[in-house]
Amino acid sequence: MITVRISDDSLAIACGADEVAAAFEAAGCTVERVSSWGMHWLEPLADIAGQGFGPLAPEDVPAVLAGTSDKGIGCIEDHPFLARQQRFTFARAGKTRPLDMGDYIAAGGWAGLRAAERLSPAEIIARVTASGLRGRGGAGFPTGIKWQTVANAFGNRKYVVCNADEGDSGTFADRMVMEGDPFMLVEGLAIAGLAIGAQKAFVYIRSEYPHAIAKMHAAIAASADLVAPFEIEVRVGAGAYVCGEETALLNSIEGKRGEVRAKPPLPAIEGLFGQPTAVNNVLTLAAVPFILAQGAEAYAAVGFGRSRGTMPIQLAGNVRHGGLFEAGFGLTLGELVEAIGGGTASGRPIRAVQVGGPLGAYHPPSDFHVPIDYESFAAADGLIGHAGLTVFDDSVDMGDMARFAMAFCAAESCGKCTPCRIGSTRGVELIDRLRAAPTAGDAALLEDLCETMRFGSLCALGGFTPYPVLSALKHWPQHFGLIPETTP
Amino acid sequence: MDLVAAIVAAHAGREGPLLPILHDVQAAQGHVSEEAIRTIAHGLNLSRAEVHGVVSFYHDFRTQPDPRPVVKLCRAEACQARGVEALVAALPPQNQVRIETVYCLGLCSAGPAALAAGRPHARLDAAKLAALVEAAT
Amino acid sequence: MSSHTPEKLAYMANQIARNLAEQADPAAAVASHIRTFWNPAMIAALARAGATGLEPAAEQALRSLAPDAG
Amino acid sequence: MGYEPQADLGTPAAIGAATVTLAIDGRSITVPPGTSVMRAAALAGGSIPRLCATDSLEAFGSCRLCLVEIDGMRGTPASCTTPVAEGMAVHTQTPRLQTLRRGVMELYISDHPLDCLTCSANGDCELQEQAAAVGLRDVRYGFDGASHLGQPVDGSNPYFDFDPSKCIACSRCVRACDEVQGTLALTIQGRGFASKVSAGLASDDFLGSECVSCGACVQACPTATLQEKSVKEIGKPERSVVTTCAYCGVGCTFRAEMRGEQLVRMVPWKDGKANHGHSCVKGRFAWGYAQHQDRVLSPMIRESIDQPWREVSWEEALAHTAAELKRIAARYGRMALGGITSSRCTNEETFLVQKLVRAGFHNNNVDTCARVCHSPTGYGLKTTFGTSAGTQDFDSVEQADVILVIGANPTDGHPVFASRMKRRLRQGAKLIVIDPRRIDLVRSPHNAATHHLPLRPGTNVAVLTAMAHVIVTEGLADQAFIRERCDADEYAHWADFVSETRHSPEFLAPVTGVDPAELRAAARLYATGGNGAIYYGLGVTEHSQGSSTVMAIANLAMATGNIGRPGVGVNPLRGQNNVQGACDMGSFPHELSGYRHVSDAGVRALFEGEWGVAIDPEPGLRIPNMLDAATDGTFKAIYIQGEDILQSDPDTRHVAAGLAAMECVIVHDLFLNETANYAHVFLPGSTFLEKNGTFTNAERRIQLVRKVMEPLNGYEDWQVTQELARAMGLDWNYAHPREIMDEIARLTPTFAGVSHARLEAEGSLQWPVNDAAPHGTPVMHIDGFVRGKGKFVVTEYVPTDERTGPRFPLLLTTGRILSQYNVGAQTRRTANVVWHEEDRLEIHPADAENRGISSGDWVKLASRSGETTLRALVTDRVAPGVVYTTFHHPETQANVVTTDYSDWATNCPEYKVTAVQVAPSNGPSAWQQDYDALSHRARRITREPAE
Repeated sequence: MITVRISDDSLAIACGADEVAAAFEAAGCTVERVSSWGMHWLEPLADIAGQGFGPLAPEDVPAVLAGTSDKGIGCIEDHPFLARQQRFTFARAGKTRPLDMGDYIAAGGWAGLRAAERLSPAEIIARVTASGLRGRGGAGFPTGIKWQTVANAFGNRKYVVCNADEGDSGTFADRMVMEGDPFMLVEGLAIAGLAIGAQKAFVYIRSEYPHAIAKMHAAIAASADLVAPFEIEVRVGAGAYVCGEETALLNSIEGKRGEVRAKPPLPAIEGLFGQPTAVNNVLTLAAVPFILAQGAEAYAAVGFGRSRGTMPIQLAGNVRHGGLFEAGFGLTLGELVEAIGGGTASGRPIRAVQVGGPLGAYHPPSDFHVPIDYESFAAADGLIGHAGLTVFDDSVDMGDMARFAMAFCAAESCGKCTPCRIGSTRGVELIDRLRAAPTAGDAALLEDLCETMRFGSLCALGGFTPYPVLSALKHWPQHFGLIPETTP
Repeated sequence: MDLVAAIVAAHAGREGPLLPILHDVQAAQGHVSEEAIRTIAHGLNLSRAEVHGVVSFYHDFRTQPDPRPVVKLCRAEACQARGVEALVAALPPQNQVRIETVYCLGLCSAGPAALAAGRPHARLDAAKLAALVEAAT
Repeated sequence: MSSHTPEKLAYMANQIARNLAEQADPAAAVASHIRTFWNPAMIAALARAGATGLEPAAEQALRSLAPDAG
Repeated sequence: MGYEPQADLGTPAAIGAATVTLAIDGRSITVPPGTSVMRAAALAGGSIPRLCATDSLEAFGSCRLCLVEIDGMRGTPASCTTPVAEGMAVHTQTPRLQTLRRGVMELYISDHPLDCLTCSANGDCELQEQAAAVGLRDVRYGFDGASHLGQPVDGSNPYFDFDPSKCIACSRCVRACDEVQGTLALTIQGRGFASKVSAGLASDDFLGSECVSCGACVQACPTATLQEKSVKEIGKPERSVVTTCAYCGVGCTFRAEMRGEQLVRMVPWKDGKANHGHSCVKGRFAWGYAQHQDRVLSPMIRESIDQPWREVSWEEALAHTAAELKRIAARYGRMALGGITSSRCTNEETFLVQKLVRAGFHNNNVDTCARVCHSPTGYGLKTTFGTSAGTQDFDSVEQADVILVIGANPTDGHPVFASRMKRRLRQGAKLIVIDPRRIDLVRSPHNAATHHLPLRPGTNVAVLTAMAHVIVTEGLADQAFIRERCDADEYAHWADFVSETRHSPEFLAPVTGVDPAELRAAARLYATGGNGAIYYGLGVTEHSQGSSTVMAIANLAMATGNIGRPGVGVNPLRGQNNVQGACDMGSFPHELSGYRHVSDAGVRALFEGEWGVAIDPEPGLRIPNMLDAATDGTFKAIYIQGEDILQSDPDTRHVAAGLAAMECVIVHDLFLNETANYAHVFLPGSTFLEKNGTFTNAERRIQLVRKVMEPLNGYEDWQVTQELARAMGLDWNYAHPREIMDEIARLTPTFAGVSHARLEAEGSLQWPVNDAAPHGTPVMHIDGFVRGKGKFVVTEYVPTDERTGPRFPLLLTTGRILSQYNVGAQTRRTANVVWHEEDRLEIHPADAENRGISSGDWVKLASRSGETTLRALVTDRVAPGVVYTTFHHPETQANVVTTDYSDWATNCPEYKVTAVQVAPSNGPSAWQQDYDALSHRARRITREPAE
């Protein structure tokens, strides 16, 4: 009897994994549904005794079983895409069945929590602080310091809130954690609860991720006894990108409009239901079990400058080898999209890479030398955000993308602050006007508007929308009609 | 007790129960009517203005019924980079399926992507999208 | 109903007496209350009508307020 | 005073001592911790542009005009949401900030109508002001883009319009409704550019929404989006006068804003100590009666009530009246005269009326409408604590942990205070409601009573004694407080009494109808939940045991140590604006001002010395006694200032009979009220807008009433009383009410330090104001009770004699509604009728079903006193067996049904318990028809040219 391992990650399913699995079963194989390795261009990827085949369609199954398929990629773990990675958070990716407790334990699961249970809250926080872990949601705030603030705050009740509202186009690492290794997130939440003295955690998941929601529900139910009396509850968003902003997310859990709150007070002091709350991103919490199990030093040993540990980088958009690439900070943008990503999927030259989601800047190839770390990208007028890299080939009109950035902001603005509420709509209109009849005055007005939004907005939605707009304007003025289009 | 009141009662005692209730009401009735808003407001001891404010904030909630099947099509940057706008432009006109724009399904390395009847679809081209819409009706 | 009649005054006195029944010295309490709040014409009218139908404490109070009462 | 908006410091004051020093644009200032940078800047004399911030609301941080730069901080934080820190260096005016602010303003104006010149807010618009302040000169976006222009105006509210095209989405209205009013009737609908203020659901308009028209949103709006219709109609005010509202006992201070002699609007005054800038639909908007065509402006007389009225000159009216009074005194004796003071009039006016009776009529036949509302409060609190007044100021509620509301409906009766109470409840204070009806406080958005004890009407004493039973027998009494502050023997006697098994909640449950477990839990909460504060209203006093209930409340407060500090106390919520004052001024027949008995020779001597006449040492007649005496033929003339006893007093037919038996009924009022149907002399009154004087609110706060416009009838009420006194031969020569107050202060120890000059200087004073308390007394009984030791009074539960039976199986209780006031004489003459155009009978669905009654049906309401008809409202707010109505409309004649039972101690009528039957009906009762005919006849006026 042949055992075939095929992912049940929603990307694999979207690419036909269920049909391929059914074909293997029909052919008499035992099929195990595991997490995804993250080599998305190969999905659906079948793993038969460590040998990989992909991307498969049901009609490829007979050839695979007959040993005649040309879709073989050899030993999966030796694949260069994987071999170059350093997997801490995604160590189990592709190897375990997401909701199989036995698989999780066998692969080292719960070791972090067991270790944390032997420590005092202060010791847990000290280890997280020592690891250099910074929030993976984009702002890069040191996690240990945030936890310490919550631990010190006075409150009748404290909360851990997992921000699983990752809605940035070009990112999917959170989704892969929740779908592929949900117990790891549960473990991270439980450790956070111990550290800050919280009784309850909420995992706020965007409604666009139904599979992640289902897996998290199941994993929480299966591990309830292991983390008790700590309680974890899934909350489902309702179609509001802005709820990825932590204070809007807290309002949403409370059952309010997802409007951004002014800070201070910080959520760490006055967060969910007015109580001290640690709001952490999925990847941040997912990194915690490793730190507790393997030690802060093991985590801190990897990285670049003040950006310690690994970063799950997501290669997306028009890229040949799209998927998840976890590595220490410090690889350059060019290495990632060209050497690792293999250039565009279309085979055309890369025109731009948007780094950090819809609020990230568009980088031309001239930025390819910039290493992936928080500080270097800030210096290059960008941000790494969630470390999603969206590749565009030379068919893209960057004027369209600048307009889209404003339109996206207008569609998702909570409407509380004026620069974002009115500015994003005016931005769309202004870019249209500029492109229809370019004038220096309107170009200057667009820059002024971006300045108003950047420094005037209440949160990053309005505040960072100028990144894609201004980067497009700066690097591709011809797409706004401001200089003549030249053919290279 | 009517259905909405029963849903409210089922969530009573939860911390911040409004969004879960709205999801359930929408799932059960296809939309959140003004009548439902009144019932929810009464049940949770909120003003109906507050509930209306919340319902109208989130794009997932509808106040008017629309029984058509839905295809959620991602039109965010990563899918744009892979040509979703051309697919949209090429879609034959139809009114049987509600094609909703969403921004990101997390399938960004394999776009264009869509979600129909709870199942994700990736690597769409014009034919696949048309087939998806056809299948949804 | 004609109301400033002795019956009404007796009713009022009895109501006071019933409400002050648990005081240490009910009769004294009733007398003091009536003395404080009633116009003398009312006391006189009640006294003229006599003590018929009065609660014991009210009757005693009336005696102390209007010693000549019938 | 010219027209000048009140200063706004942007964010609310932080509590505490000023200890944080920072520099704002180089100027050093020291403020309390928690103060915003914005407020600190304003205190330092600077001004940071802002639109979403106002100091009545918590900082919100949305408009982004108030951005500043702070040394050592990244970016440009909003000054409204950034708290000060020691040593902070703030820069509020830098080129970068100016550019940013102009950028934000450019966005605002790109979505705003360009109609400043024709806008009703022109010159009083924060957007306009701030656009100028940031130096906006050009809107480079043009005006072709998306906008909110052209949306329809919602004019459904009778008093203000909502014009969404002028909205800047600052949420100040929404936040005002949430934070200040606590109704949460408004929201932002949608999001992003589509964000829009919405009252209720998408299909609601303002009138159809949960909005209670308090005006807080209008007040908060920085543009003309929410604006008074009166401003649109009349124009921008030119001058303003700060005065005190003449509606309920809260005593809100308003700025009356005038254009010429026309009142444009009433704007709540932020420095008002009772209302702190808040208002309700009555005080804020329902002032139209002051200039209503029904006002009677000429004096009128007639020989008998079947004649039409004859307009006469003031001279003739006063001479005629004085002659009649003298004639009656001569013929029937001095005891045949009496007077009633008004709780709506000023202290000074009230004082003069009682002085006229005592010094001019030579008897003590003076009473006041407090007789029928809060006389038991005076008796009960004087007996137990030594002072006939509530113990706290309103601010005290902010420190209460457990609030016990009994027999009061603050959201309708005392809405501005209710908003503060609700805010405290939203902060986490617990609430106990003892009321037969499920009043709004029991459950309304964001607050809910921890315990609601829906008792059977008339069983207050039993419920409170049962609570005392629980507290004493479970050892929850505050022994240290009792030992130190109260009379030990009396406590022991009381404790034994309440501990008797017959007072246990379980034993009394069949009587009270209250679940014993719930009652025990409520008692425990009150006794152990921290600061416990009791608020009560007429549902306590208007019973045959009203005085006992007040004392039972006082007993509970003393037993639990809830007296003598902020956050606790016994707080009567007074009905009318000057009930407290009318009582203070010596309006009761047994006592002189300051609650001193007429039998006290020393006190009399003081007055006799001042007034030069002998004071009768015997108590006079109370209102019901006067009416009784009238029917008996011994009482013949009455001067009634500002009260409509025919409509407001119980057992209407008895009141009518008493009035009809008199030879000279003098009504001094704004309108030909119901009592005037039986009057022989009508003296036109003046409104609170037309006079100077003072009102004293429920927290003993004396506040100035300032003349806003000249009296339409030519005289302030105190002048009319003075002229009547002079016509009777008294030598009165007050030139201004301040001289009357000086006399009050000379004669009344608790008012010794009160004068108009001090009130002008200090805004308000809470009595006692004297050498012992030179700045007044916000909280009483701090170091000891006024009477010395607190007195526990045994309160035997004596059931009312009003009993249900086969003929009258239901219990009727009465109350009021938010939009209407008392007998409705004022509010019925305003647009407030849109909210309550008639009184309805609330009846439980089960009782309605049994009788075949649906909402809207006409029903006959009958008691042993009489019957009337009105329309039904079927609702489970009332318990089975209980029906409820308001008494704001004379057509309803609700008091035809109420009985002559009254409080044993004070004769305060038992409005709250009447055994009734309800049956379907086709139309008005015989009494209503007869009365309607009489009323029509009695109001005829023959107009002859005066003089």
